[in-house]
Amino acid sequence: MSASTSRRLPQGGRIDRSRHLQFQFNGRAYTGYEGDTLASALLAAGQTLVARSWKYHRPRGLLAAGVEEPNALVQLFEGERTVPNVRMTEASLVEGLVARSIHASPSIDFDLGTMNGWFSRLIPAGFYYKTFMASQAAWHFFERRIRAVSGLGHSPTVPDPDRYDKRFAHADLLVVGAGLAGLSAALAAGRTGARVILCDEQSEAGGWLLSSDETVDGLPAPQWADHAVEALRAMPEVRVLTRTTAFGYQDNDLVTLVEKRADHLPVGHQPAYRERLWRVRARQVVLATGAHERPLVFARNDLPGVMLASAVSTYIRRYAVLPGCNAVVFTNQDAGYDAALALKAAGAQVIVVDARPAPSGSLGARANAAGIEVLASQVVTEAQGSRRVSAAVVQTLGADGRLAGIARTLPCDLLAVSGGVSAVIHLHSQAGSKAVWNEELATFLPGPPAQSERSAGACAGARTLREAAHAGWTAGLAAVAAARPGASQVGSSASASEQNQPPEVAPADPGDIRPLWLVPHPQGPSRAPKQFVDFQNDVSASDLLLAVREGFENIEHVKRYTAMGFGTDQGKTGNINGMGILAQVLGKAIPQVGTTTFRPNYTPVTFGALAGLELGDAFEPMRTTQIHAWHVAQGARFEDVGQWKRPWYYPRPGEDLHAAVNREVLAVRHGVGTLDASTLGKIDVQGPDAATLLNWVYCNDWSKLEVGKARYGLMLDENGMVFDDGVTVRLGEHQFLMHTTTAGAARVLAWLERWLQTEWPHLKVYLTTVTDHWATTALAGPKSRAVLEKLCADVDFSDSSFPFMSAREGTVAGVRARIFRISFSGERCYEINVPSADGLRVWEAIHRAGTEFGITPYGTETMHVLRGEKGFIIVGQDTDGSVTPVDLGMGAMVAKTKDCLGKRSLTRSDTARSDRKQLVGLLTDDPDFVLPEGAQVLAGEWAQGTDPVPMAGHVTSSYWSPTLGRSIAMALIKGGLSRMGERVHVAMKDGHSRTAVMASPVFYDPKAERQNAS
Amino acid sequence: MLIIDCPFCGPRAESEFAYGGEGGIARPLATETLTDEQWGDYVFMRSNPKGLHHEQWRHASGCGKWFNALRDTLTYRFHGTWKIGAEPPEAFTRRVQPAAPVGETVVEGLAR
Amino acid sequence: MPADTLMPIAIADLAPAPLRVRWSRQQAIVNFRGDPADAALLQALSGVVGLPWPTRAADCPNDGPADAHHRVVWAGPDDWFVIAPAGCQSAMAKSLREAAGSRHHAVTDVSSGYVVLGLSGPAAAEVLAQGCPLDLHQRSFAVGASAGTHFFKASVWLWRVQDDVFELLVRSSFAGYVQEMLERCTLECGIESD
Amino acid sequence: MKEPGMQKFSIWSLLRNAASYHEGWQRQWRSPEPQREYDAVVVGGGGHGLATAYYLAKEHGLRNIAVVERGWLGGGNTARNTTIVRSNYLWDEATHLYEKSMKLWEGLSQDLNYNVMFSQRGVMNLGHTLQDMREIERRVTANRLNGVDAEVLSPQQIREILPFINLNTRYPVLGASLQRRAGVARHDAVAWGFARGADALGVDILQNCEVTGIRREGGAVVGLDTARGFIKTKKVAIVAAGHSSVLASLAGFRLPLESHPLQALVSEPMKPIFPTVVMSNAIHAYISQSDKGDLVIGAGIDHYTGYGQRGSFPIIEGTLQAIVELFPLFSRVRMNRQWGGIVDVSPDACPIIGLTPVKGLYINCGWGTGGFKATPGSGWVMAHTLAQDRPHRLNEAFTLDRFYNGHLIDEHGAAAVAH
Repeated sequence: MSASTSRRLPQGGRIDRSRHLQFQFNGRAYTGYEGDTLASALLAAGQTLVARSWKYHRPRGLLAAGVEEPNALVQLFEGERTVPNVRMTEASLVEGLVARSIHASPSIDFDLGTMNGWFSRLIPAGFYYKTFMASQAAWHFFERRIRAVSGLGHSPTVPDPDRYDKRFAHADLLVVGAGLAGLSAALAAGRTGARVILCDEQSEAGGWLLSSDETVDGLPAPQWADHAVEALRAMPEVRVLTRTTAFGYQDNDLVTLVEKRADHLPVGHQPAYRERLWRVRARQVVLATGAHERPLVFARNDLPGVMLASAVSTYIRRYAVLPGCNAVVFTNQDAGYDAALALKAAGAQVIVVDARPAPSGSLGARANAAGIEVLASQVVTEAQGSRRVSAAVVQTLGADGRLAGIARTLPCDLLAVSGGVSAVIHLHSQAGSKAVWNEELATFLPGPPAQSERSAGACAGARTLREAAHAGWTAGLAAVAAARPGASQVGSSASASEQNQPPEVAPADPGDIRPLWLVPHPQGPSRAPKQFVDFQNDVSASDLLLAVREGFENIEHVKRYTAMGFGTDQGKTGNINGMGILAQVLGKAIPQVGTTTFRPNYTPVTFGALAGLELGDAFEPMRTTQIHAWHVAQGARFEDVGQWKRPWYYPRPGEDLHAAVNREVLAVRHGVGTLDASTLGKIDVQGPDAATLLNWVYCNDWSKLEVGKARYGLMLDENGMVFDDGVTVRLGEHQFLMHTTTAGAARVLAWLERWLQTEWPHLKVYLTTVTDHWATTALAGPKSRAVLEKLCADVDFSDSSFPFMSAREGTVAGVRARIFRISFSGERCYEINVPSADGLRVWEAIHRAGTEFGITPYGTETMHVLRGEKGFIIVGQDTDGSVTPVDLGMGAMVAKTKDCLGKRSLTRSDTARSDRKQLVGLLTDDPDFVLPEGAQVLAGEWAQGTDPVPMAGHVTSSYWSPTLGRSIAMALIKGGLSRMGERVHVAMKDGHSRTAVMASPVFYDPKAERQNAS
Repeated sequence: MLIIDCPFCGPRAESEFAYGGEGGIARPLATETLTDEQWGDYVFMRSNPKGLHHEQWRHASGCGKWFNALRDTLTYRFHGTWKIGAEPPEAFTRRVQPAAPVGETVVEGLAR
Repeated sequence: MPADTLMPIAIADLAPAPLRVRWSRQQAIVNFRGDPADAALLQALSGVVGLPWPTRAADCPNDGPADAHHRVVWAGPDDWFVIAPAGCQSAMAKSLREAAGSRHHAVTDVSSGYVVLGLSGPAAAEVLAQGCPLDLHQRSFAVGASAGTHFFKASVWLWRVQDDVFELLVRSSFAGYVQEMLERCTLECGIESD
Repeated sequence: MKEPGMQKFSIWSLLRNAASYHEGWQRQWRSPEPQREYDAVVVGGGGHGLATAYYLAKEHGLRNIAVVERGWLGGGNTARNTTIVRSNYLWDEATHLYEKSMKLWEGLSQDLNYNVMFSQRGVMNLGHTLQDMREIERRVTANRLNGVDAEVLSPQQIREILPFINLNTRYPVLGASLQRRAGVARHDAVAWGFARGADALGVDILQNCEVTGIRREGGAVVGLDTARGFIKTKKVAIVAAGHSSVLASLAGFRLPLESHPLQALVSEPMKPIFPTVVMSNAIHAYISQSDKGDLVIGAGIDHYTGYGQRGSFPIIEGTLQAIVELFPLFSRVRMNRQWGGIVDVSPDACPIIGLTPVKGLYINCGWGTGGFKATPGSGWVMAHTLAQDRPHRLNEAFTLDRFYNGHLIDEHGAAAVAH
């Protein structure tokens, strides 16, 4: 379209004019060039109005050219790849790019949400705290309406098709920022052979050099930057990362970077990972993060066409776009004159309004020489225009800070503003360092470093390229010396041709600055047209004044009350101005109103990049046994137990959970079944003091356990509460094999190691985890012996030779195995342990051998029912961290003759009470009704209308018992152990209750005869 | 992410370690003779200082060893790590001493 | 603008060949626990394996990258893994027990508890760096270096056999997870299984 | 002492003041100089401390009281949490306490004449394992019997509320509990509302007034050394969240607490998409969307102790893994800001509210990660405890003594599933 070239300068810039890129903005087609940002391309097309503001829907244009941009947010791309709230200044132009401005309803030119005058006056900072509160219902009514107009862009509505990777990286030196200071630091360090990572958030290295008309080493600044990057890339130990933002400085010098790798490339040419998170651990860090220019705060300073002076220079010189033909530059420092020079050189009309009595530095002198008109000691009090600035109202500002003389109006289509610079000290601050206010430069500068970081260049107060070059070079060398003390050359030596001194830049005088936080307005700050401080959150000077009036005096209070600095730009352009205004109003110095602590992130970071590749099945390790594939082939459904996948039940066609479980239970009770018990934690305990250790960590006694015998143990924490259980087998005089619960294995090992290493280092015991080494098949049921006898010839399976709770070694299906006669089902059971490499083979052999007995694999659900019928507990289900062995009716297990962990807690006055919740069995009066697990047992009868209804405990386990043909349950009930036979009411969620009788939890085979049945 | 100097393996990333709470708490002997107060002090009461803290860590994804550390809980900076039973670093004596337990009895434990 | 800034650095740029992966599931792996201060013990152990017996984390004596060779992995100050050719675990355990004699020690066959994972090719270090916080640069982690660490959420022992050959000792039940992560993080350089 | 009374907030006062360009608003609270002596001093100017002072003045008639705050009021955990308010706790003692708080929340904006934006949009607690579901069933039934609204949701019902949730996560979502009366509130407004209310009742709020010593005579409190001088008083309430142990050590006793960093983060603001609050304890994800549009996300606590108001990066990574796993549509959304608070965690994850070994010294601490929701209730029972020198029925179970006699209230609930 014709307008698209209207503001593009005929030559110059770092755009590739041979590569046209088509894109869409708000449904209209535009063309830009390779090398453009969305911002520069739209500006080139003459699109000055690019956004609407958040609260008042005021027309907004581009204020900046970089990450500090507060206004120009777009919804970038569409569909599954859409990204909300992208700053146009950060979006590299790519073929086919589609963007929409947010807050523009129905269109950016005609926005129904626009609020002016009186209505916007109704909603000052914090207005919502003062109204909408007649009742909760009223608030909920208004809240829905507030939410309807809140927020910026739209979330994607479908899952992200892209992937994100992460990596750790290590370096002697990380340099953040590839402007002149950063490049100098990297060059100085890189030539010593040091390992250097240099990162920069922009699409190419160079920083301000790309916007500058100065020369470095005799080359135009942008060209020098290209050479520097080339030299760095040629160094084998140097890595240059562009489009890579250092967004967080964490503890111990961990700096987190995010590299944007894909969005600037056309679909189909993108790498496999859209973004990459770098977790860089460098010995030393050089922060060369530069500075952001601040706008000036005057009435209607948010009109499109009001733009930072530095951004004007950037658009002209880097992107070859002239943002205005008739410009006013409003500045309080010499740096603003750079824009005037750029404008003039590009052929624009320009006039400078300088709040100072006179320009004082080299740039001012150059402007004078170029014949640029300067209005000294004057300020712009107000911008005029409707959707774009059309004039600036200018008036004299006296030395006393008051307006004087007559206001005059300067027509213009561009108002460049330069209010001083804010050093980018975000990472320095995140590192824990305290910034120091510098009165002369009117900015916070880095204070003493809290970590191994040093700042160089504009972020450390350098105001000329020459200063930055020297500071970077010095910092690079010093950092290498600190990273590698004593080594002048770390690795390969630098070639003689490489530069061995800082880049050469002509000296310049930066001049002075007249701090100007709020430009006075004849109507006073409350009544003047809005003087914006925070553009994105529509916070004006009058809002800050209101906050102070209402008693909010600390900067943190003011920020929170007004929302200043809480936008996606995090107040990069507004916060210091806000602090200045606040200090001025309170009559304090800026550091007295509070310093701002910067928190990560420097700029927003994609969730996906932080999440990385560990999603879905890899969200956490999915641990499986060596028999897993067999379970899958059998159609097992799985249950998550800790990180393990365990077979839950094995449904046959047409079976639901209950049908399958009933079948599996009866198979074990009457025939034989197999459970993959490989997941149980197994710890090999070896050494002469092994029994002593067990005596400490279990509440029962282990001294007298014979070799070859097994015993059940309960483990307590020091609070006396049961935290794990399992059977431990004495394999030898000095060797035990401890079983833990599946989910508790790692915790138990850490617990044992802790006591062993820190409290009882004198005990001669070694612990080795063997969980993964052994595959365990629990072969349970009266026919288990018959099956096993077919497979194992070298063990005498007679009950006298191999009784319950004992262990043997033998050869099962040709594999050396440890066989334990222990049972969690109550039936005769052999747990066959073989090295897990042989696990599947042995499991399959068992199944072949068991075919004639109808051998049935069973899962955890059946295991639960079987043990429930026997009244065996499951730690974590029948206990909840508040249950003692006494509460479980296992008080007799606690050995009286020894101390053990947790034992003393059992006799504390409250723990020793007899009316604690205790484990009992429950038999419902209706035998067909299975109580819900978790149901509450009432203290009395259900009395409707009582609130609260007193409770006595809850159902911990509840099953249909196919063996007994009725329901069974276990419950923790107050004083339960002494209330056997009593009837209790169990509350249902439908408001009714069911009755049940307290009984022994051993519902089946109370004399324990089944373990020998065959 | 912290860097922790395992006395056996050298400086490593925090993600390899497990934190074990306050260090130097000896388990009392003859626990049956303790009052509930003395026992409760041992089990639950912690100095939880803002400043130098004697604590225990385990190099869980590593050598598996527990060790002592002296760490500033405000700056998170480590002022030394040492093996169980070894001499603590010099800064150890500068740390804020834990306040006395409520009961005045000091419980005797195994010396380490 | 320089053309090379257009394309991001892919692992493929740094390491143009695919990652080669080999799982060795049949190795003999024996855990030995004993007193590191007992010089005579260490000497006897060294005699058993025919390699120096390591006493610090940084060392992992080995005799080359092939399956049929020995490794002694330092897993803690009193904790080692001896990795030997498949099938010799019983003999190895027996020899280690004999070397320890009557001293307090523990020998445990864990051959089925772990698998050895070999990663080779110029991409190996770059791929490991995605999930392992160690500095694997040759200056920090030279050939023969070893460490207990983690690869994503799996605890592993890791050692460097050659410049671009690493081996990891992975718990058997985590092998599927580790393989899954390797596949996820080699989309740009490719992966080949031996 | 200031006479009671404050400027009434309403739509009418807003209109009236708009006419005068908002130049007529009064201070919401004064900035007084400390007096020599107070009848009671609350140490800690966060939500709980200010609520304590407010209810002391309002319900118990004390007027000569001060709140001393080392920084700026509401600047601690009040300003750093994810603002979830619910009362669906497991144990009776906790439920009753949090439900008292919930009832106060439901009338708080009106009571304080300050819109704390308590938005009852429901809180969902996801269950990922069979054991999670047993616990949900247990908690929901107990809640109902305790008069607290609660229901169990099936995966299908969850999807009706959150059509974009991924139920088939690594640990699949098997169901949830939902408390519809639960929700979120505007955290700063809670502190400011209580401050304004307390100030209007005559309470002196002394900011930048760090306590450096607690003076005792004969086992009883006689006053506080502060950054703004000595303040004489016979009643002191320590309501200082993460710093409780530090203050207790000034008074010569220890607490069963560890202070840990707790982190939170927000995304960039987006148009409303997330209608409720979702918590998943199993994978550590806590998420809601504020009225401004940002996703407010809570992370798990760091395992080590820390007073640095910052936590470790892996926790943030883990949190966003959990969020993206549950809500894959948010993968391209960007995290804007992250911060940390200091939570004081007690062994049973329940607070300690009551008397201390020092006469006249009261403690309110140990709220762990759950303090914000308790703000009004905590202040209410604390005021009662301070005024009456004995706990209210609602907080009598939350004594320090329980760590000696063993009467813990274990809100940690079940440890890991084990079988």
